[in-house]
Amino acid sequence: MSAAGNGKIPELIANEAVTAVLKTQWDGEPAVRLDSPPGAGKTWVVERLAVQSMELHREQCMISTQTNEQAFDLARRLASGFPNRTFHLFVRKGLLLPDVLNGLPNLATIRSGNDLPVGPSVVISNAAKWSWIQNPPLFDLQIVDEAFQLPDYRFQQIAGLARRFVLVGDPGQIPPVVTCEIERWKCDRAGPHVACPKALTERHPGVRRLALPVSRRLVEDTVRFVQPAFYPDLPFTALSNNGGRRLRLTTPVSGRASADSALDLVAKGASLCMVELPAKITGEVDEEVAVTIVRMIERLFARRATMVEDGLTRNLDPSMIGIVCAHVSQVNAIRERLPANLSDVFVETSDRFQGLERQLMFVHHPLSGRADASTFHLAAGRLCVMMSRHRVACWLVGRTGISDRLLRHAPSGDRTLGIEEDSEFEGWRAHLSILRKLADERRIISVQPGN
Amino acid sequence: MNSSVDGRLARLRGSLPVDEPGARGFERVARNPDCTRLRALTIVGIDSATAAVQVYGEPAREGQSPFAIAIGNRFDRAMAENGAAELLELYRTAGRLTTEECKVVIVPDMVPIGSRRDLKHVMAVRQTITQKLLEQKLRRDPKAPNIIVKPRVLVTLLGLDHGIEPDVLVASDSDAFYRPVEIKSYPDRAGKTESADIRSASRQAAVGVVALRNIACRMGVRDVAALVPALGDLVLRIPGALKPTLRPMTLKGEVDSLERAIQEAPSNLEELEEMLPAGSALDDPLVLESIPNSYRSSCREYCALAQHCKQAAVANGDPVVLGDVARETLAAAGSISRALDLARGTGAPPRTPAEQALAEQLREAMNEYREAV
Amino acid sequence: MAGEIDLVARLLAFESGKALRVASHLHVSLQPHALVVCPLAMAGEDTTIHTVAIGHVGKPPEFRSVPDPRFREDEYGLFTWLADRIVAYFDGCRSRGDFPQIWVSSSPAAALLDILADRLRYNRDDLVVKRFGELLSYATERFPVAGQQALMTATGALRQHFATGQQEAEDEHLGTVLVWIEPPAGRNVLAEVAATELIPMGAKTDPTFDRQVLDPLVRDYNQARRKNADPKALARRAQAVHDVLVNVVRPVYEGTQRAIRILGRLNLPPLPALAALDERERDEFQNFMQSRDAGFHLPLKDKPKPAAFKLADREDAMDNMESAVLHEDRLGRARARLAGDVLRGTVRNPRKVHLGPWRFEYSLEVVSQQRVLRVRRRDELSLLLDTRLKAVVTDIQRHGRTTTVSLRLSSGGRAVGLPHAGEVIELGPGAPDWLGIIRTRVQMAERLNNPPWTHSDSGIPSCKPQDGGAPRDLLGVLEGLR
Amino acid sequence: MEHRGSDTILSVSTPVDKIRSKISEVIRAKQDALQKMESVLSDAAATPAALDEAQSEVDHLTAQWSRLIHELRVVQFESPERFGAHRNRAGQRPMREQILDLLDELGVPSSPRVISEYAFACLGIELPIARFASLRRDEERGYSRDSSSKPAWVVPALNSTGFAPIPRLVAISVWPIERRLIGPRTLRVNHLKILLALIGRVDTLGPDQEATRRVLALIFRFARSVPGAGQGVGEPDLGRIRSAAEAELQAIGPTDDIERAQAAERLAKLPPDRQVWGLPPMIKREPQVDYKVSG
Repeated sequence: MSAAGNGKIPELIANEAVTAVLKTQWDGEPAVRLDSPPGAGKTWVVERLAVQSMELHREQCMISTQTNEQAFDLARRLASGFPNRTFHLFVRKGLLLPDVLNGLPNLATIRSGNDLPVGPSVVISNAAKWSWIQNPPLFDLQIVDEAFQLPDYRFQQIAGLARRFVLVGDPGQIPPVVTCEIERWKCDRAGPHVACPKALTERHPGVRRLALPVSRRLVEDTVRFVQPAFYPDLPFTALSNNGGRRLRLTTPVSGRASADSALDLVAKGASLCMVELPAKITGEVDEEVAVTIVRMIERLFARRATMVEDGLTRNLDPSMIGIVCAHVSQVNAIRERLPANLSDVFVETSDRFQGLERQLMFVHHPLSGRADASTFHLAAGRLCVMMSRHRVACWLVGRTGISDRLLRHAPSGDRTLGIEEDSEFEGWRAHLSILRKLADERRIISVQPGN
Repeated sequence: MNSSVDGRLARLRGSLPVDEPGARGFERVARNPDCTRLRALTIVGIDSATAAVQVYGEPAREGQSPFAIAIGNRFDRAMAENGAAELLELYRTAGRLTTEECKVVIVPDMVPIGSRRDLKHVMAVRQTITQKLLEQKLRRDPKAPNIIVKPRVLVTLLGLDHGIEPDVLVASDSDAFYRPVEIKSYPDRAGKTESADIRSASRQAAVGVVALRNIACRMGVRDVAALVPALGDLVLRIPGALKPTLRPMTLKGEVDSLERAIQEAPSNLEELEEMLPAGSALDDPLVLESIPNSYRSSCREYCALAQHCKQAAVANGDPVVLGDVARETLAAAGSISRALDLARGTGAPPRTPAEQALAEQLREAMNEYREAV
Repeated sequence: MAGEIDLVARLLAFESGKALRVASHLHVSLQPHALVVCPLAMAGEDTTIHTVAIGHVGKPPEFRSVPDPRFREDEYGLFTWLADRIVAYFDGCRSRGDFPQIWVSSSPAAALLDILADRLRYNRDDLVVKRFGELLSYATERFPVAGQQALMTATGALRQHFATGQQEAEDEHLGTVLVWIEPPAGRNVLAEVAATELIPMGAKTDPTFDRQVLDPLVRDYNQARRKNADPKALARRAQAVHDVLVNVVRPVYEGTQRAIRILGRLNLPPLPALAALDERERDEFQNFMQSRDAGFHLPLKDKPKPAAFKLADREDAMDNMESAVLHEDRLGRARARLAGDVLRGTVRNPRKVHLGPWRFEYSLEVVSQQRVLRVRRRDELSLLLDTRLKAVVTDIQRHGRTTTVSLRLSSGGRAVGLPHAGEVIELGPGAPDWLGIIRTRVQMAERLNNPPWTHSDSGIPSCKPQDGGAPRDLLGVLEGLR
Repeated sequence: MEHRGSDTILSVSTPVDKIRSKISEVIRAKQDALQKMESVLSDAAATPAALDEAQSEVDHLTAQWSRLIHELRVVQFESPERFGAHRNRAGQRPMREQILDLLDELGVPSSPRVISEYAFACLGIELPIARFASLRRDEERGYSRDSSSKPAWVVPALNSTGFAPIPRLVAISVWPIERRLIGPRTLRVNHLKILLALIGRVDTLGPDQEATRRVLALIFRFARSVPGAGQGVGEPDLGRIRSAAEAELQAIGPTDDIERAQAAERLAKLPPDRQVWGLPPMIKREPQVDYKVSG
């Protein structure tokens, strides 16, 4: 059993951390910033905070998410997890709800601000909707989910709705997207464009900061790669050790197709490996990478793979597989080649993959086939999202020559006066540490585009 | 090893004199790693401006306006005047130095250029004085100065010693070692400051960090990275006044790329010698032209050969003439004329799948463009 | 893949040696009474104007320079001279209820005006200069906002309409862009561009010119002034400096005027959104002048509340400008189609299901051959032809190159009616909502009138613990509530 | 931005015929520059640089030519005025004496710029800084020829560690040793002492308003870096500046005095000439170690 730090088993450490977070509400902390690594059960904590606030403290609690999907997902988990407690989902008129929500008796949908529940209650909605509320009541607690994707000027518009706050989010992911010119606030570490937890801690250093030390999703082997590269100052371990989750390939392989050796590597217990095609500069759209990914998935089904997860064995199903890319054009190139029977495979860009997870993941490496590495492709957050979505295994697919493209890279990114973070360098360091570790542990398999 | 390298470098320089690059020239070694030509010139000790004029016969263009030089000198002098009073005030208001930490040494005052016979001697004396002061600090002697103006430190690149003169070195009594300060007379306009100015100032400060690490290593310090972290201060000017502003900067990216360039230099020298016919030197245009370059749109910012490389790129239709995005997207086609053939479907049919995809993409864009205009 | 159209346009421009038009409509509103300002600063002296050429569109320029801008009195003389013209122009526009428009050659010139405005508006010893700084601040504060019409750069405006055969960075030099747009007959355009690049068109004089010609003349003037030679000699030396500088700034002024003429001669239909943009600019100008009369301060650093308002304004302006170009400019539409923001395809089995009295559910499928599609489940798209019709994507199926998108109408079913099978339609983001920002500002004002503690520098409020301690096994208790 | 013109005073003392000969020279130079231009144009193999070179040469000479014409007109029409400002004002006493008096007033080793600013502020005398370098060499030569020929010499201050001379800080040879020594903190201590000397000097200026204004301006500039001097808030008063300067001096002065006293003892052991002119710094050859990148 992989003991962490003080020798306790990860399950215990995880529960202790969650209890500590829940206890802050008993001390009445005005604001708590909870940094959580990928798959550490952020939503699990949000659920308990909400139920504790409603049931134990008899308070009015509001939850703000970034998008409607996240609000629906949270509402479904709360309503199905606590069948005999009522929860409220606050959405705009005419918004079509997914049918899975209509079947939940204890989930009430509110369409306008003045029929908000009075007395102890939990109301879920997205941040934009909350900011348009008319003459709102003063809630006792506001929980902000995926807080690192909320820019500070939007949080400011909903911060007046509650007395206390808990900001929960993953610091390693993609920062909030602000498209307009921000030259007026670039040097302000608590500027309106900054992620709200960072701005809050910058403005009030005294705010209570906690972290979830255990990732429920990632296996030990992946954490060994992801933690040093993306979370150098947020140490965490994996809940389940390598044995707990495995991919098994029942039928042996007839011919020796090299793509299969990558599948065998995972079957032997590796959770992260890279498939490299011959070096070539291809710009954004790379047909051969798309073809290789689709063929590997077909090989998985041809060899009748099964999934072992915490003692439960299931046959591999297309809905268990996800493919993430940096650009929409790459997503379309892959979708174009996916056969009809694999249409349930979820193919998306990294921005859209935030907050989701799949058993198996295929990653179109953002630097594959590029002539030079720009700040966009080097962004550590993008690669972190791509490499932390899988519960069992993840294959990086790209062209050879990425690491020496990195070694020949001169930092040309823009610097800001007085701001420490140099996102281009952090990204460059993360990319290089991942590739070096993969190479050191012989996790890189070169493949010919033909097979 | 040192003398043989000097000989090889001198042979490669041919008739051209060695230029003392200083921080501004030295950081060019890490600027465009793919450009072997610029790297060769910097390693061998020739400035790109000298190469442009002496080798390619281009009119000398690189020069600063006398007014800019005047304001730069006046600002430098204002910072060093009266025992660096302005700098002391700046670091006191920033809380970096206390009233007691006011120990200042101004190296140029001790060895002014005019007072000695020749420049080489003056530089050697300044180097010795700086060496003594740094040793004093390493011994944690309480009398070690907090501010050293215009010290002179050596950076060895391929055994060739380049004299680097950081504007100022600053350290409080509790600091383990000094931190380089880059004084620039650019106006400090916070978010609106020219990003090209910040980039070049940070790079020059990074050369200061590398120089300090180099001299610490010579003084027997084992873990130089811990002693001299990749940090530097930028002192810029309040717009419209001679008053300074202090901007501490982390320089991890810049220092790292510089150190990598230094590390690869010996292997680069071997490559260079293998690439060139025996006995040839860089002062001959044909030889320099034979060394591959890699022209980018940012070359204009720091390299005097940019104009020449652009003409060469135009001559053989290199897509980079239309910008970096074009270079990457049209990489499969290789040249502008080939890209146009693919777009129009004229010329040889696409040979590789990549060309096929690019042809389709360009044809689609061409039709949309024709329709819409 | 972003920018394919521009890439192809640049390829064709490079081949033909002439810039190509990349806009079907005029994207900038050319105010007939606009003011062209071409300032030149002394190298290194960032907040000075050595010489300036100023004049209305189509009019000859007035020149004014100071022998040495480092002397405060001469410099303030020039600022006052400039202030008279700017104040007169701004007041004229205000009385007509119109908005002023200032044209400069390129972004370095705009940056020079910006640094001057940021400093002069706080001037304490000369009210006219202070007023000049304040009025200039209107143009420079509007400059970063998308779709603004207050401070226009000739290079920026030309780049919105033309693609040249050179790098993006080289388009910053107005001279080279003009050469690409109107190449001299029979001359190699690249040689012409290389020669033009030497003539300064930004906001600074050429270093070699400084060293050989300007510096000696300025030095003579200073020397004469120090020996307080008689006024005649001083004036003669000042005139020498003035003549030399005028030859430098005149081509910049003429280049800017020529750029405006070129845009005018295109006689492209104006972008329909320009009417709304002008309206927005008029409101902004009136508000700006009213707050100046009321004496409100123009801060350099923003507190969280004003910063929130400004960022919300800029985001709204950016979104509206992008959707305006997509809806109203054919090339903008083509770009969006290639990038996959617009879905274009043929309609298949449109259905109209009767749910109840007066309530129908409309649904349809669109079959598209587009290579790249950015549309996703739950996205809301509107019909570009008639944006009243809105539909939500319910499912996307892709087989090879054909993608089948099933949609359900969320509004406009009755008003616009269901498109019939086989028809080719285009769906994309909604039309620009020019009045949305007013509702946003009202709502934000209401939400932010007393700033929460998280965004003010009052300290962190004290903890108010719950009465009664937490149960020992908190997680167990919560499990029990299931 | 306040600016007092450039520093070096160009003393123009060329009578009319001198300018005329210069103009003819320029005309001849221009003629052969034009010939060179023509030859460059005619031969096809000339590189663009050569053409540019010739062109800029012609420009340069034309600019010079027009300037000299200006000069000629100015000199002809104006009454001949004796240029060379610094000579008519400081005419009566040689510069050396004046510097000795000023150093006595300042009381501490000072840089040429400070002495020149002090002289201009208090006495309205212009002492060009360029002259200090030649003065320094004359003093050294004079002393080595016959050290007793003058009562006091202008000598460089000495660094307290190693006793290397600091040419840009001048002192008087007759001063006691510790007063001519510069320890680590001495630059700051001297700066404060000069500030206090200036404040003391204000009320001795009497009715001369112009001098008072100049001295006050100098005081405010010197006081900028003194904590608590209260710059920029309302009308700064000398009392607060004096007490602030004294407070800082109080904090760092004693340690500086002790350091200089200890160094003075060591210097006293050296022969008298070295006590005045210090020891030239040794050049150390450090070992050649190639720099290995850490980590």
